[in-house]
Amino acid sequence: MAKFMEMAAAIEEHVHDGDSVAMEGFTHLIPFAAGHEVIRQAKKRLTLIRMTPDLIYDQMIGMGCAEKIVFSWGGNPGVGSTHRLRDAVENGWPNKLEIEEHSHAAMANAYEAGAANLPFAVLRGYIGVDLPKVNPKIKSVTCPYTGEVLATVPALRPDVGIIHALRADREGNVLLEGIVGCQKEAVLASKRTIVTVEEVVETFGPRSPNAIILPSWTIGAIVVVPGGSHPSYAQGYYKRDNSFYIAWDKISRERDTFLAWMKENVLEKDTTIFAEHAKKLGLA
Amino acid sequence: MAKFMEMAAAIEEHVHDGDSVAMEGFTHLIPFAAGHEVIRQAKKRLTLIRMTPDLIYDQMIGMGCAEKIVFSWGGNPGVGSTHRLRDAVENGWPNKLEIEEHSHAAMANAYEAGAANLPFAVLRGYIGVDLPKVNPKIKSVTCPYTGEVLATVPALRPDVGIIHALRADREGNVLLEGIVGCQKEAVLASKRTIVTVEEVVETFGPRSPNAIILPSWTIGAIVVVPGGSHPSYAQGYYKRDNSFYIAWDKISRERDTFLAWMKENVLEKDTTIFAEHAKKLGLA
Amino acid sequence: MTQTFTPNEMMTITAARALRNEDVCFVGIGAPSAACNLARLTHAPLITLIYESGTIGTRPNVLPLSIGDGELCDTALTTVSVPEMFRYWLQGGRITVGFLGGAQIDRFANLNTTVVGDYHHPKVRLPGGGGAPEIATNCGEIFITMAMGKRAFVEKLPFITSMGHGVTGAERRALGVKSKGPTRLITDLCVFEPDAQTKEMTIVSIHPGVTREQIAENCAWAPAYAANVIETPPPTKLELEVLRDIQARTKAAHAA
Amino acid sequence: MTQTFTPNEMMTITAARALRNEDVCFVGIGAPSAACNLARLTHAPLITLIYESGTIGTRPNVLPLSIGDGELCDTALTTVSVPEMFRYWLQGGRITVGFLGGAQIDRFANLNTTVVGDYHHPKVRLPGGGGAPEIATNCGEIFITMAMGKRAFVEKLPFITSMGHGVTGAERRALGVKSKGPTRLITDLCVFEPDAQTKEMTIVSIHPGVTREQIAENCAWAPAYAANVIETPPPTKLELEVLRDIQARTKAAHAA
Repeated sequence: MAKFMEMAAAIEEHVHDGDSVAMEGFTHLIPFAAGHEVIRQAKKRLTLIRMTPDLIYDQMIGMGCAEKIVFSWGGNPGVGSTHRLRDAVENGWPNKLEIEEHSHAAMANAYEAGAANLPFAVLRGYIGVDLPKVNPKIKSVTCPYTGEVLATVPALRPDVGIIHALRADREGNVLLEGIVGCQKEAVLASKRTIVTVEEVVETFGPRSPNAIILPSWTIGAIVVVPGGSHPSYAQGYYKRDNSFYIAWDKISRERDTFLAWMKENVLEKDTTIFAEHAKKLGLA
Repeated sequence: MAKFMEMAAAIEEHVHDGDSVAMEGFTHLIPFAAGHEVIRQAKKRLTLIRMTPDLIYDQMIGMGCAEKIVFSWGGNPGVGSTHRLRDAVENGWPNKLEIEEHSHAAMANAYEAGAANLPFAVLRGYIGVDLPKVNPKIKSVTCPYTGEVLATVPALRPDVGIIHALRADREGNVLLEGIVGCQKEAVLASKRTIVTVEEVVETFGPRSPNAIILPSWTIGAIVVVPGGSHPSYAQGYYKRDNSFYIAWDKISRERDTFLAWMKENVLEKDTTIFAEHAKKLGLA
Repeated sequence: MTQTFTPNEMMTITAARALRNEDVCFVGIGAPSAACNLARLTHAPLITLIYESGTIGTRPNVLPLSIGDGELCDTALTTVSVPEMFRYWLQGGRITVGFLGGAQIDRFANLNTTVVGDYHHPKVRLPGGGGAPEIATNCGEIFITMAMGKRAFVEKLPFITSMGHGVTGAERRALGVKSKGPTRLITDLCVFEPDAQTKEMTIVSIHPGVTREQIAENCAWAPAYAANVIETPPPTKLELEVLRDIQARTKAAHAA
Repeated sequence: MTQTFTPNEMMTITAARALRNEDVCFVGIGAPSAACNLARLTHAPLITLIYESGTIGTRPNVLPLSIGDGELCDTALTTVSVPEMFRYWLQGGRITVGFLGGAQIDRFANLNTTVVGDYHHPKVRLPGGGGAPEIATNCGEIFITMAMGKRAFVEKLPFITSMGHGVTGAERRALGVKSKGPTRLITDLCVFEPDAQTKEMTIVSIHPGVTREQIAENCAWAPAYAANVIETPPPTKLELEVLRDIQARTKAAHAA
């Protein structure tokens, strides 16, 4: 059964130094508030798993939380580079960063296989490209019926899965909607889970019979954080802060400006600032 | 793009003697009206694919449409036997019936693999049981990472997929809701497709952003048949006719009573009777 | 106070008692469905019931006739596709108890629901396995409920549809299966549990008024008895009332 | 009537023209997104646009900054999960046109968006492949849009992120890939199509006012020309208006 917790306690209980952590959300519902708490608690040597590292892992990498990253597209979407990720890979700052790189299709299949309790995923992919030459985890199987050789990747089974969702009900069931990425799979594939939500409601009320709901008993901790995915967004609550994504390019380009921003906006703040962001970007 | 058609024309165009046909719907939304039209057109030598043959295939088998059945549970749910299926398997009446038998998990995975354009599916299944001894299609692969041996089944890629859905919009997009079984997978795995629907609406209107919708360009023909899944049901339109499922046991037990019922209720009727059934079982 | 009850009611009520609030239960149709919903309506209101049609956390007011009646979807927390149900939920290892029945069972609780006679030339063609082969290995443990009889409780199965403890009792471990398999077999006469060593299903409790002779007459092998066999506590007034109530509602609904 | 336009506008408009009403298009961010939506708002109103974030049949009023802006979901026919998008829709073989860009391209339209320099000790670490490796082989055909320049149009790629026609032009067939691969490369100066025999990308059309010298200066290899090279028709008034209009709306929306 999911336990309603405060952010600091949830991260303390579920995220340990050296863990593999998947903080998912495909552009939508990225769990920034949880990421900031991981930074404040100065977690170390994490293996950070995410299809798109996005700003959340750029920040965590720049603050020295990560020793390895598993990813499939590492840029600032529509803007350019994730400079802290680049600085770590190109120059080893603030520490050397090991990378395990996949395609989107392979990562998505690897989460899917993890959720399905399979040891590996099969895909028609990685054909004629160089990634298998530099990532020894990409292997193959032969179809027992047709003889076709298909690519495989190991299932993802993170120690901790963290997502942001729209709302929980009093029983701790959690509802997602909109661009749902591979969040459900990330939760179901992980050993421990934290879900941050915009709000708690008495019941979900009238809804599609096929609404995407994670039952309470699939979740470890629920943390209520209005605005918890800013500068990403929460469908029906507030918009993506595209201007911040654009601004991040300048903030993150140099180590000094990055560190100053993190000090002022993360280290010296707490989870409550997210509600303020959300208010500014709230839907009419 | 989906083409709106009359039932007779749709079956004539898309279902040919000797085809493999998947008419899916897991208890809910079973495409009975389409099945009856296949019987009226006296299609022959079909390979009938369905997780649960249910009454629809019991009727088609008894009327001599099938030469093979691919299935995972062949009974009258909650009632007992599908007598026509049994008579074909046990006594070869009205003709010999080849069977290819799977578990539900394997069939569901085989549709899923078909929809995903993979040649086979992998599952943790068929452990310690006798089905692999009598079904040579069940094979195995070895996980390239852990060495674990897992079961495989070939992907299902039917010639024709036929489902019943709730409604289509004017553009020919189709919406499903409720117990959706493996209908989406069956459509996406099939070479040609027919979807029967309860009604056509101008637009779907307000709905979950993740509503289960098959775009028009994934569908061959759409046929409007109110009540088209009776005695199965359509969520929000009419209820499952459980009393008919119970009555079928007696109707189908003997060849005579079966043939008399089929003559009166299928051969001498047309698609319009389904609307009458639905009216009787309609929701308040 | 004399409370009369049928063997079938005793079976369903005993099965219901084995379920707990914290269970996530994969429910089959028939006696399992009645037992699971009885548990939910009596001592285990928070139990999670899942039907293979995709309905998760369902709370039917009437017992479904089929595994996919609309009632199951109407009262569920959510409904997922069947491929998802078998991949993420069953194979995903999220089910604590799988509830099975069958046409035939052997002393190691292997089940047959496929054929009587030769598979290719069957004497009786049964419905087949459905979800059972994977329920049997992917759930934390398995409860089985079946009425006894010499044609049902057989020395050797003509076909193993789903594995219990295997043909010798050692197969689960040998095949690398980590789940427990059948931990309870609840019949209309008594309750079996696997012996800790041999895994043979062993009688641990006998229903009120039932004799060992009766059991012997309804079992094709000589069943083992535990050192301490107790009498199954009879149905309580509440259990009987709730069960009869839901069965009456069900009958009325399906006859409509 | 003199209509002025930038090379970038010419590129986007030319790319848009290649799209048809009946296409199902897997759209990347940037120039591909602008081209696809321009097509939708001009000559191909029925085109189906799919973004890898899961949005199917989307009709954004403003160009998204990211591949998953809310605008895409709000205006979509439906939105599926990312595993489903890659399994059922892309790998499922349902996409007619995949639209790619990249940091570097070679004469066989292989693309690099991974690294400049050695993979393990990169000079420049680029974002990586994302959806591209599987888009390149699973879509019916591929359109590529990129601005020319000697650092982008290179003799030899340091890393093949997604396959075009392979390093010799014969690899698709050799690897059993049945889709067509890059059939059109639309740049700010000209349009390439693969030679029917060699599969080398060959210039078939030059944008108005552009010279062969200019093209040579912006390509690290000596590009092949088709027997009949035409002049690309200049943007129409409508095309330019619609493009500028959506770009103005987009800029206003993202700056807010």
